[in-house]
Amino acid sequence: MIRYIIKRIILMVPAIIATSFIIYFAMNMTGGDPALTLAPENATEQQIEEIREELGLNDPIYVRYGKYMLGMLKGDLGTSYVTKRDVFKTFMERLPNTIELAFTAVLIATLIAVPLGIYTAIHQNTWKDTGGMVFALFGVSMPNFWLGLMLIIIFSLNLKWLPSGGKEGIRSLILPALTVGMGFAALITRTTRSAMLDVIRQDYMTTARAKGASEKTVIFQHGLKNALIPIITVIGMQLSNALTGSVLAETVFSWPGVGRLIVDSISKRDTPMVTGAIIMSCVLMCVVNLVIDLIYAFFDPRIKAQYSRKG
Amino acid sequence: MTDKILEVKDLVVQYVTDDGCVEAVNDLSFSIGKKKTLGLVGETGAGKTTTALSILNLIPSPPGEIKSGSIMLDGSDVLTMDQEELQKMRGNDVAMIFQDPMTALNPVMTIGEQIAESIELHEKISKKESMERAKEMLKLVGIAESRAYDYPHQFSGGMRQRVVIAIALACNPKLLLADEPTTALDVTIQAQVLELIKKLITERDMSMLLITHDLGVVAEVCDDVAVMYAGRIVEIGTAAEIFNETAHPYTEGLFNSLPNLKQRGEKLVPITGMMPDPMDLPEGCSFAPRCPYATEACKKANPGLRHLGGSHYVACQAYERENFKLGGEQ
Amino acid sequence: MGKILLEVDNLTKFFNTPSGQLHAVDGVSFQIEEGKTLGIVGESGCGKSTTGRSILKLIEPTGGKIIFDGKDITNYSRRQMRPLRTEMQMIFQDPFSSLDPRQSVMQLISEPIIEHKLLSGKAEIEKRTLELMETVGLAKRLMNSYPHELDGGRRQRIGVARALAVNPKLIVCDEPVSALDVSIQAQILNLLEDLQKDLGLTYIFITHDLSVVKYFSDDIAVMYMGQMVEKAPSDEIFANPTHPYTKALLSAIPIPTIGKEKPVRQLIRGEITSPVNLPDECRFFGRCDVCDEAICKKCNPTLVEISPKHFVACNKIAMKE
Amino acid sequence: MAKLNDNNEVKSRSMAQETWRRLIKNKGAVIGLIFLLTLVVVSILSGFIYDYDTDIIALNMGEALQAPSAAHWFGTDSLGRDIFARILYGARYSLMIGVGAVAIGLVIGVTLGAIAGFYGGAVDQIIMRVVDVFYSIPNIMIAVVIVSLLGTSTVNLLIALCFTCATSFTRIARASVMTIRDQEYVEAAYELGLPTWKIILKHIIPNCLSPIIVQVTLLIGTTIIAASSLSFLGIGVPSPAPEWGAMLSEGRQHIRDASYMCVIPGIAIMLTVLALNLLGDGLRDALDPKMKK
Repeated sequence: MIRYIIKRIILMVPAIIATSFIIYFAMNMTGGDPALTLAPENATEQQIEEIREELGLNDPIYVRYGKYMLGMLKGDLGTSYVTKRDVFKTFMERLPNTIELAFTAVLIATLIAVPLGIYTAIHQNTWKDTGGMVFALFGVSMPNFWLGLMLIIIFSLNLKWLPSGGKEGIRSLILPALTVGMGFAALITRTTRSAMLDVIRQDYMTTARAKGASEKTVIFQHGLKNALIPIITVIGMQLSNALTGSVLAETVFSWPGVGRLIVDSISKRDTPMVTGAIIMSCVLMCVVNLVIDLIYAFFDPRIKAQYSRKG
Repeated sequence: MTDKILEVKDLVVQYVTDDGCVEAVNDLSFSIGKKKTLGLVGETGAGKTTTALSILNLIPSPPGEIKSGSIMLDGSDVLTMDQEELQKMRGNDVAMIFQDPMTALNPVMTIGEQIAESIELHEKISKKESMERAKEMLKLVGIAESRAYDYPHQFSGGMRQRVVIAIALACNPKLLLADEPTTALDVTIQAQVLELIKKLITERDMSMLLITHDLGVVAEVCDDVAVMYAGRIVEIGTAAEIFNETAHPYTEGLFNSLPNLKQRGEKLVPITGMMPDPMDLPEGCSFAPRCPYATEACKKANPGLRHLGGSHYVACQAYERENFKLGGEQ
Repeated sequence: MGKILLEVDNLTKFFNTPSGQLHAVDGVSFQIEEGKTLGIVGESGCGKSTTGRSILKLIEPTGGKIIFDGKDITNYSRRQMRPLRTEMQMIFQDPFSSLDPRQSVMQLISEPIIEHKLLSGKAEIEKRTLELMETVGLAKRLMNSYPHELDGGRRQRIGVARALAVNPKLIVCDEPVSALDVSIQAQILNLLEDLQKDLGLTYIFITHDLSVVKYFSDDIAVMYMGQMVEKAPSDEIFANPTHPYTKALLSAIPIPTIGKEKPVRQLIRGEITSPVNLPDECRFFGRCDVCDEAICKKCNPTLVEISPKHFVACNKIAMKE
Repeated sequence: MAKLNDNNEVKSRSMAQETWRRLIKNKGAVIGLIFLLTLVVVSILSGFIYDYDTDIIALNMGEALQAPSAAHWFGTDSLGRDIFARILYGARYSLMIGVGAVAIGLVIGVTLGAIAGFYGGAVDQIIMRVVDVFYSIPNIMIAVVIVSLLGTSTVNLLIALCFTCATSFTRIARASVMTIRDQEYVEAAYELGLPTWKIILKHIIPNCLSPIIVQVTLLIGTTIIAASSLSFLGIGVPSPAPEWGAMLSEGRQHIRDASYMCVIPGIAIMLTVLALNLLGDGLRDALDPKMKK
């Protein structure tokens, strides 16, 4: 098992190198000449050339990529063209906000969705099921940013209960977290329901009932435990999505997270910032995916056995 | 007190779906004596598994529904029990062995836990004690105690079926329902498992309802036999009566279809046609359309069980005719 | 002695698995005369299906020779095999998965005729299809039905009709009745027997059910872990089972009689393991009651003729001879 | 099963007919289907009713920011344009981008997925590793990056969106081809002597269609949301086109004084996607073999 984890971590290296390579090239090939962007309006050819030299733009691109990767090992992702600040530091400043939002949203979603999914599955084809599914259906059909706008209209403009944006204390977290969480909740509900429905039809459920186990034990002990893998998968995917930044919710609520950092930097053509932030997000996502894969092993002995064999 | 452990009377079970109503079990009556084994024989769709699940009151509902009838288990009616009584009964008084050992075990629990769960549910003992008991059960069915901490995927089909048996027998039930316990297994493994079941129920003075399509297995294990066709019992009696004085045309057809009784070169005599659609059973006797002895009368009314002597009953109108004998009249 | 239609010599098929090389079929040899039936019997995982599929070149054999009707087809490519498909056909085990659910009965049965251009013209093809449906006992009105509307027995009849459509000489039947109910089984077995008589077909009948083979086969070969352990004419093998595995297999079948004397059951212990990374010992060694550790653990026995046409692969018996 | 009795007249239904019969029994799916058909008709008709230059984008500052009334059912926006007309006219953008991106993604994805699933081995490994990388990155992020690299235009938006559709179809097509490939009827086709290409076209692809059809419906919905999200961020369909997401973005500026500008386009998006999801769920149930007995 431990060998498997080490192997997976080692395997992450080429994956990160490949992704960062693609991103670095894409960004630097299409971003236009940054020297022109950076130079003052009335700069001479000489000055522009100096800036190029200073930024190392005259080296061939693979040399620049090599230097960039070496820098990355030291936590140096370059300097923003716009703010002149260290990219890595900026990213790390924004990251806690994104993590805060992501975890709160996923937590809200899970707390609502998993019980609801189980409940609808148990009451399949009754009005309770239909009600739950209509909720989930609206949830997945609604554009997330629109839900955010609606929440602002209701709770901050009309009722004036909560702030409509920014980040000041716990109260400003509620609306963004609800917005992101509701979209997730809909998806998790649907996944939980269909996973539970698959499991409910299994023979071992009848075995458990035939033993004399109560319906509660049957559903939770035998049912849920077997349905967990797809549920964990979807929760994990939502979490890794949220960690790369819920761009839209962050925009709607002016939440100073990673997602907005990327979108803002794109619109300002801040190539080092965009490249750095996206590469860091990918690293983060790799780590989250690894953690989820390891959680699988915790719940399913078959997957654990598989890992041990591969390890 | 009677000497019967189980008495099923006039049981009717239906499955109601969008496409129509399936009459899975119709007016079913039979009983099992203490320490006796009854074989319930029939082909796919005859209603055998539904019968077994009804005894545990475990018909999946919806779509299934027990319409009427009574199932007396050692004097109390399973169909009127409340949830708590049912849970107390299941696994403790009546236990079940399922057909497919590959799917009957929970893949994310160790087999030790699964056996112990059964014991914990019915006896007030600690987790540790129940695990010890589970290990004893494993030894009893021929699996090393050390494997109690393994998961189902680490076992072969035959071994898993042994685990299923261990779960069923963990609380010393009075009645064992075995639903095609050896069908999914290879012949040599089938023989091992069958011997094991036979040995254990004799040792523990248990009764058994053995559901199978294999007349060979019935001959090996059962004291009494009931033959089912399209949700009804068409013939019931002691094994000797059914095998040696076969009375129902369907039972006769089953025997004639078996290749292993025949010498080379002799032709099999299959039953013509096929099982009727359970959603659209023919009027009168369900077997009439396939029956070589059927007359117009058979297509009108459903035959009741007729006593032939001993404990032998048959549901066939042909016996209204004088001197009717299978194979003889035609 | 009739003409030899198929000769299989030392056929092997190995699969590479994560845990090592799997000897699915390991040195199997036999011959079949035209118009006869060879039954191949064994439990799951013994390599009987792999043998059948290798003969039809659905699986590329690892080694050995397959000679069909005088031609060595061992190294035939898929393209070279194509014309031969009209001479050798297969009936599959599962009538639920072996028919394309999107084709009607008519399309299913006419597909081989159209593919091999055996007939041209819509009317001709339809006529032949209806003829085939009648041969296998499918009512004409089912022509436009789809497999999901039919029961197992009828589906298997479609499978038989498809195989017959090209007028083959050899049909490999891979457990053709094991998915069916007893009464339907008998219908299909009778159909296959009649067809053999009428059309002079040669069958390889693969099954786990000894009782079916006894009824059907001229010769029987018993397989265990990729190898043949016993091979003899049908009557001989039932009268004189010699290999300990054959004996156990025979006695394991529950006999549906009451009150009549039955042979004492010989249970064998343990279970079949998968033939991966095998040492050079008798493959039945771990489960055998009559084995002799000194010999059986050292040498994997080969088939020895103990009486005319009766071959057994057992060290103990070979020693006695 | 065993529905046919020898004495009964036979009424045969192909799988497609059977699916259709089950689908029209599903109320939600029927509602979704009707809504979508109406929407298609509306988006075609709106082209004849309204003139793009005069009715849709022409400024009319005199009537700016009027709340919904009899004259302007959905009110007017900050530039005095009738929101009702813009919503009807805007349906074509969402539909065309949704259908277009999914169609291109479908062709690319199914081809790649079928190759990966059918041949397996190294080809499969390479295709799937690449797809996995893109699949693990949130769709919206991929689209944001692509659009920002290529520049903002409707065509680039389409490219960005079909990219994520393609990865999703590749995964689904691969999985179902792998299942179908191992079915006995495919082996039976080989054994009949059919060449490989014929087997893929005649037996494998038609049997893989169910999950793909379901995915098409659901993905059109997801893509419509993604398209409007990008327009909302200002990198989708360029202004002044009446794309629903872009209208929402404009509405956001007036969330305090004209909240209907925020509410209405969102409802339009939601209903369209809801209809697609209802249809998709209905199709899934109708095609699900578990529903059959």
